Amino acid sequence: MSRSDSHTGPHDGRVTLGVPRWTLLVAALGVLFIMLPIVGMTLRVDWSRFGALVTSEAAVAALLLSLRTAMMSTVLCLLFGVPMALGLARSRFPGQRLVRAVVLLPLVLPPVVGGIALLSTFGRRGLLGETFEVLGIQIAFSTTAVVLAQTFVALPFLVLSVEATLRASGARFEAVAATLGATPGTVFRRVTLPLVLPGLLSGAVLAFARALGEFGATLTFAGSLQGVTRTLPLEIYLQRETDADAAVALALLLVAVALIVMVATHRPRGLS
Amino acid sequence: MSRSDSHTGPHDGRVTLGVPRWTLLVAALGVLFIMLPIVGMTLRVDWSRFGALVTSEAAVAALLLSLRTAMMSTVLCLLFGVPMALGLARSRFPGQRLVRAVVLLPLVLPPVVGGIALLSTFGRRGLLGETFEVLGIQIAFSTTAVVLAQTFVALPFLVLSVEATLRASGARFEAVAATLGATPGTVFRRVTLPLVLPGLLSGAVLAFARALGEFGATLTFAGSLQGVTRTLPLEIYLQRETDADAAVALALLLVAVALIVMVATHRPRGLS
Amino acid sequence: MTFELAAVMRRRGLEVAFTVSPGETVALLGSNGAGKSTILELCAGLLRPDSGKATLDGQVFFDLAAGGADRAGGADRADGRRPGIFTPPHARRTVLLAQEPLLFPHLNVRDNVAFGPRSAGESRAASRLLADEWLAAAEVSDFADRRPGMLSGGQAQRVAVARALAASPRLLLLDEPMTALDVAAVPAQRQLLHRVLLDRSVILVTHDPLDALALADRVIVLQGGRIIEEGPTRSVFAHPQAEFTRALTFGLDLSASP
Amino acid sequence: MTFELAAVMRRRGLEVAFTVSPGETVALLGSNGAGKSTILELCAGLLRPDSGKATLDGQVFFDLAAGGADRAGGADRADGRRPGIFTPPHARRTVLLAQEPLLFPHLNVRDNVAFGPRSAGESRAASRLLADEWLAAAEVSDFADRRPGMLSGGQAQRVAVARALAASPRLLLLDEPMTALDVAAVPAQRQLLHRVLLDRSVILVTHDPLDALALADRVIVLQGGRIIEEGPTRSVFAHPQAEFTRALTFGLDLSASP
Amino acid sequence: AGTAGASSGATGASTEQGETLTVFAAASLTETFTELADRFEAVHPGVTVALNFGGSADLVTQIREGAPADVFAAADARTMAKLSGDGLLDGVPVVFATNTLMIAVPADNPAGIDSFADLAAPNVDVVVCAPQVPCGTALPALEAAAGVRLAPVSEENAVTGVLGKVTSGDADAGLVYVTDVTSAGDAVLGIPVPEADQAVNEYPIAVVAGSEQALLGAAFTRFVTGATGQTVLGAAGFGAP
Ligand SMILES: Nc1ncnc2c1ncn2[C@@H]1O[C@H](COP(=O)(O)OP(=O)(O)OP(=O)(O)O)[C@@H](O)[C@H]1O
Ligand SMILES: Nc1ncnc2c1ncn2[C@@H]1O[C@H](COP(=O)(O)OP(=O)(O)OP(=O)(O)O)[C@@H](O)[C@H]1O
Ligand SMILES: [Mg+2]
Ligand SMILES: [Mg+2]
Repeated sequence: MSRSDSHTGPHDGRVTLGVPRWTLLVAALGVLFIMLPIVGMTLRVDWSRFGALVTSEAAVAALLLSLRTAMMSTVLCLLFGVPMALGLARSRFPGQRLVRAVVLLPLVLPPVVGGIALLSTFGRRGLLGETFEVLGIQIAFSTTAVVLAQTFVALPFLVLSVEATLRASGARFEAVAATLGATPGTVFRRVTLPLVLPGLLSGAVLAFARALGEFGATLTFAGSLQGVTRTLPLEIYLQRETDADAAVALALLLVAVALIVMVATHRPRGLS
Repeated sequence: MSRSDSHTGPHDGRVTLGVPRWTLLVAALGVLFIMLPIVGMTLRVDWSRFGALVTSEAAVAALLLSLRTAMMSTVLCLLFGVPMALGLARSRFPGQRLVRAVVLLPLVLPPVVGGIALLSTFGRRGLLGETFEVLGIQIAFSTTAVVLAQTFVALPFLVLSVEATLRASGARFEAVAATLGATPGTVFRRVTLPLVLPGLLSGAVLAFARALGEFGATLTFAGSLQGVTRTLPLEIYLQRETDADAAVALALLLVAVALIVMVATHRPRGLS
Repeated sequence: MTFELAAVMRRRGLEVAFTVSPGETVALLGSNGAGKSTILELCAGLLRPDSGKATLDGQVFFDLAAGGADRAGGADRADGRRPGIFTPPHARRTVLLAQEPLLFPHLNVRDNVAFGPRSAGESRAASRLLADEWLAAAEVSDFADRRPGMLSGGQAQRVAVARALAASPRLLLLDEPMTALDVAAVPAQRQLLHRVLLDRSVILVTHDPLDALALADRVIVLQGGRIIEEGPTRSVFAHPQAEFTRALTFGLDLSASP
Repeated sequence: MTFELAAVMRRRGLEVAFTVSPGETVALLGSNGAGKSTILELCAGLLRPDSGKATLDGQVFFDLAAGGADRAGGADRADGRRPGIFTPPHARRTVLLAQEPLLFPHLNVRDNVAFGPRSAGESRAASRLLADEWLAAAEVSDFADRRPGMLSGGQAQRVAVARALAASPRLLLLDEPMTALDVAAVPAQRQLLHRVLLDRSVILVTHDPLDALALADRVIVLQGGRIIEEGPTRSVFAHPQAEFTRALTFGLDLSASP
Repeated sequence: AGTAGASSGATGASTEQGETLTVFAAASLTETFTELADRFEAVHPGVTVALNFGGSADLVTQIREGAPADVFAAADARTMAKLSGDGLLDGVPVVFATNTLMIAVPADNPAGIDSFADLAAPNVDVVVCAPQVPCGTALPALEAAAGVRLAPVSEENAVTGVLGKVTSGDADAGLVYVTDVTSAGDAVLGIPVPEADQAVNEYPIAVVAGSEQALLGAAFTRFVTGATGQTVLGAAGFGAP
């Protein structure tokens, strides 16, 4: 226990329990397994060209587009995903397991296939294509398509995280709130949401990260045009065709952005 | 309430609360958004050739390889991921947030870049390449490489799900167990694990699904060699070069397999 | 505010019917597992009975016919759904103080107590003022800004009482509200409850005959999910019939008073 | 089995020192928030004091020097770490029965009670047998196969008592073990505890003077984290000094007995 | 080519019965090289040809990282040049096929395209391959030859991306190689571009440096450039070297 430990923040004299020592060793190995490749990649970067590479017009455009679309997708995921998680965790209806499985499907679809699937629905000749055409909306080749593709692949992450947290935290406090006169809406806003905040945050980070790294579905569904649909992963892929070093440099940029976003936003706290 | 509701299973007369009606509507929209593209894709399948396509030697080999490797990756993810989640959720150490962010990085790396990163570490010329070469082990371009690539991309899913559940369920029962004389190992096995089972299961399903759909990292790090490294997503990608219909048929096979696995295994239950 | 209840819940072996007059406080007595908490949860709307009917001042809380499976000649509906009315908890304006305090862990003590008024549509400021009044009444003002996790057991219990009372329910359901209170606090809390309960319909679960005597106009004694004894507190305690009631009142000498 | 405790925990305003002799039962009395539960959690190893020392029969539970920040001339270590010994809960063989039952929700009642013996290395069969004995002693054998979620409040409390006793601790820490029990059960439970406590070192928190009288050899009265009164139960109750103790024992006429 | 090394961990290892030749080939060669491998095995009993397909950048990365490749067939000269520049080739690459660009439109040709110049119309959605990838290599030359600049709505990373959007009808037209139109079958309609022969793309093949099967690799290379190879490639629409 360092001195700062015992004087600040959440350290309240409560003893940490339930972490056998061997798990820390195994955990360290796991962290190493993820960290080594990233270090290995960093060692390959040609630092003399790094600055020029990551500030090129194409790279900057791609990064901005990526950030913008990933943020919008995350918002959409939250909007739709939290109700979906609530429905799966709290209510019972026939076919629930099938619905849950369907919701998880985008996880397992290779992204390219996800893109084909999206084309078959939102494309000009897709299931809903005519509807959109009548409304004067063209989705394919637009930034909207990028957001849709990212939302499609990222949504299951949010749903699953939130659902698991909802199940683990139980419904006792919701019952108390209801007897105190809170309508279902109030219960949701003032009790359920704050209680699942840790799961919600980690789900949102997962969804954002997945959206930020999305490649296959975007390429297949939205295409690849600088400033419109060419996100950073697509730019990386393209760079790689001519200059592997440039690709690695851009990938490192992506890693850095992701790290910043995650360190800055991801602070779930327990409530026990 | 149907009659079967009130007489069977977990329905114990407790009233469902905290699910405002509008969330069900929004949730239904969300489900539709995921389901429609998959339906759309199904409509594109040329059913007359479907049987022949999915039972071709190449398809079967790819499917079996995919199932085998995804299973192994899931086991590895459980083995390393649960201790990692425990370390992140239950103990406090300096740099914890950075470690968490690093653990999540594979989520954000476009898979192709993940493949490059893995090559730069486990490849013949990578960080650890020489060590392995001395030991007579070649990892890259082998089935082992497929498993490593899948584990690399799937591990964060497991860690995050389990961590969120751990945080939501709190540490009170672990304290009780410790005072009853349970060693940290026993606490872990008999209290922590069963209590996070919902999160563990959904995390494992996430990891399995992600591994099953893994494409980019596998292609780059492991190559695409029938029976050895050409998993179903890679086979789909190749089929698409020559015959887009065949690719969709195979994708549908993947969807079916995933659905079966998920409906069969994914039953997290709350413990409240 | 007459409350009328008749409910059957087979899973818990419960079958009861009773009435609470306007402003009356009824004590539910009975051994562990007799069904006291179950009755409160049925009244609050957290449990749905197999059949029965409950109304408060004309508002129907539930009205459920017996399930078809058990009724040989009943008007069984083809789709197997039991027809009926069920009012959700929030629309009942009953408040349940459960056996555990269950304070919201993410709100501080004041906001916990203000939760009821807020849900009833009071402004944030008004709710907080109200909360502070109730916190003072329960003698826990000192902890208003703490998170519930930082309270002792008895402190949490008092906050839970304050939270229940602040919601100003039409029907108040109290499950052992004096648990975990120290001996010095009991008289004050009893007084607080007494004051509050005077003009409200209340169902109070307790294991303490003194609480029943001090607070309840009438007692209902349960055993195995049925009512075995019922009547004005003093007369039941003076001439206990059931064995449980005799054990409960043993040593209290009430035979002299009317 | 002498237990010696001296501990300071500033966050909770606690500073106490006392001893429990082998086989002795000490009752901790005091108002809500006096620090009773905190002391039990310190003994059990769930909390770490700022400084102090505790030993049971020679085994050091903790031995922590005061933090450097408060000791002007102390041997402050450069790295800011406080030196000291801290034995984790599982190695102490103390058992804490907390204010809430906290039964493991994923184990049935029997396995909850068998948890202690199992952790001590007993076989599964032997542990279950033992569990059944304790369940019978606590009069909850009927619920052995139920999940805790299906118990009433009092039933859960009894199971928690059985679980604590089944772990056969060297030092037993009981936080209001009689809460939620019905009046019919109290004498039996008191008897059970009495039998069990006879040959064990026990610290018992209670708000009921009758429990203290029936079960404790000695009482310690706390206020604001300090000991304000201490001595053999009968003599403290006969001649209470502190106001709290007077309120507690009001009506108990013990002045005649020695 | 089917079951090569199905159970062994590493690729390229000799099997007990005979030898394995590992061929890395551009994904666009999947169909033709699978057939060629079968035929090669037929005339070389005991030899198994293991095929590894991928995008050109994938294959270059893999070979650079020491993948056990014996032969490499690329989809354009530039890709091959990267490896020869690194000294990773054994000998000089040989061109074994050529390909020219063609306009692909949905079967019903909704935008009524019938010339390269039509693609420049403002309301026509054209998809092309990015100039960085082999399928886009020839486009700038074609644009120059035709004197038309395109404003594509998407610059794809692979020819499958172009074809996918044309077959789905989301794009009005795409520029792909003749062979791609052939393999896409009825789903798309090919419209020839007269200037295309001024922008020919060449497919080179070479034995990889350090290959343990250099002789067999050379034999395979000859097989591809030889009569059988040319027949198979020609049937798929490739032009002669
Ligand atoms: N999910 C459940 N929750 C609570 N009790 C249940 C449940 N399922 C079954 N029961 C049983 O229903 C009966 C009535 O329980 P209830 O909680 O109403 O008792 P109680 O009168 O409140 O007892 P106590 O004084 O111990 O709190 C008990 O026998 C209990 O075991
Ligand atoms: N995390 C915490 N948990 C419990 N008490 C805390 C915590 N933090 C601070 N406290 C304070 O420490 C003091 C001692 O609390 P403790 O729980 O030991 O009281 P107690 O004597 O057990 O009271 P009670 O009879 O109400 O259970 C109280 O004033 C309480 O508010
Ligand atoms: Mg109860
Ligand atoms: Mg306490």
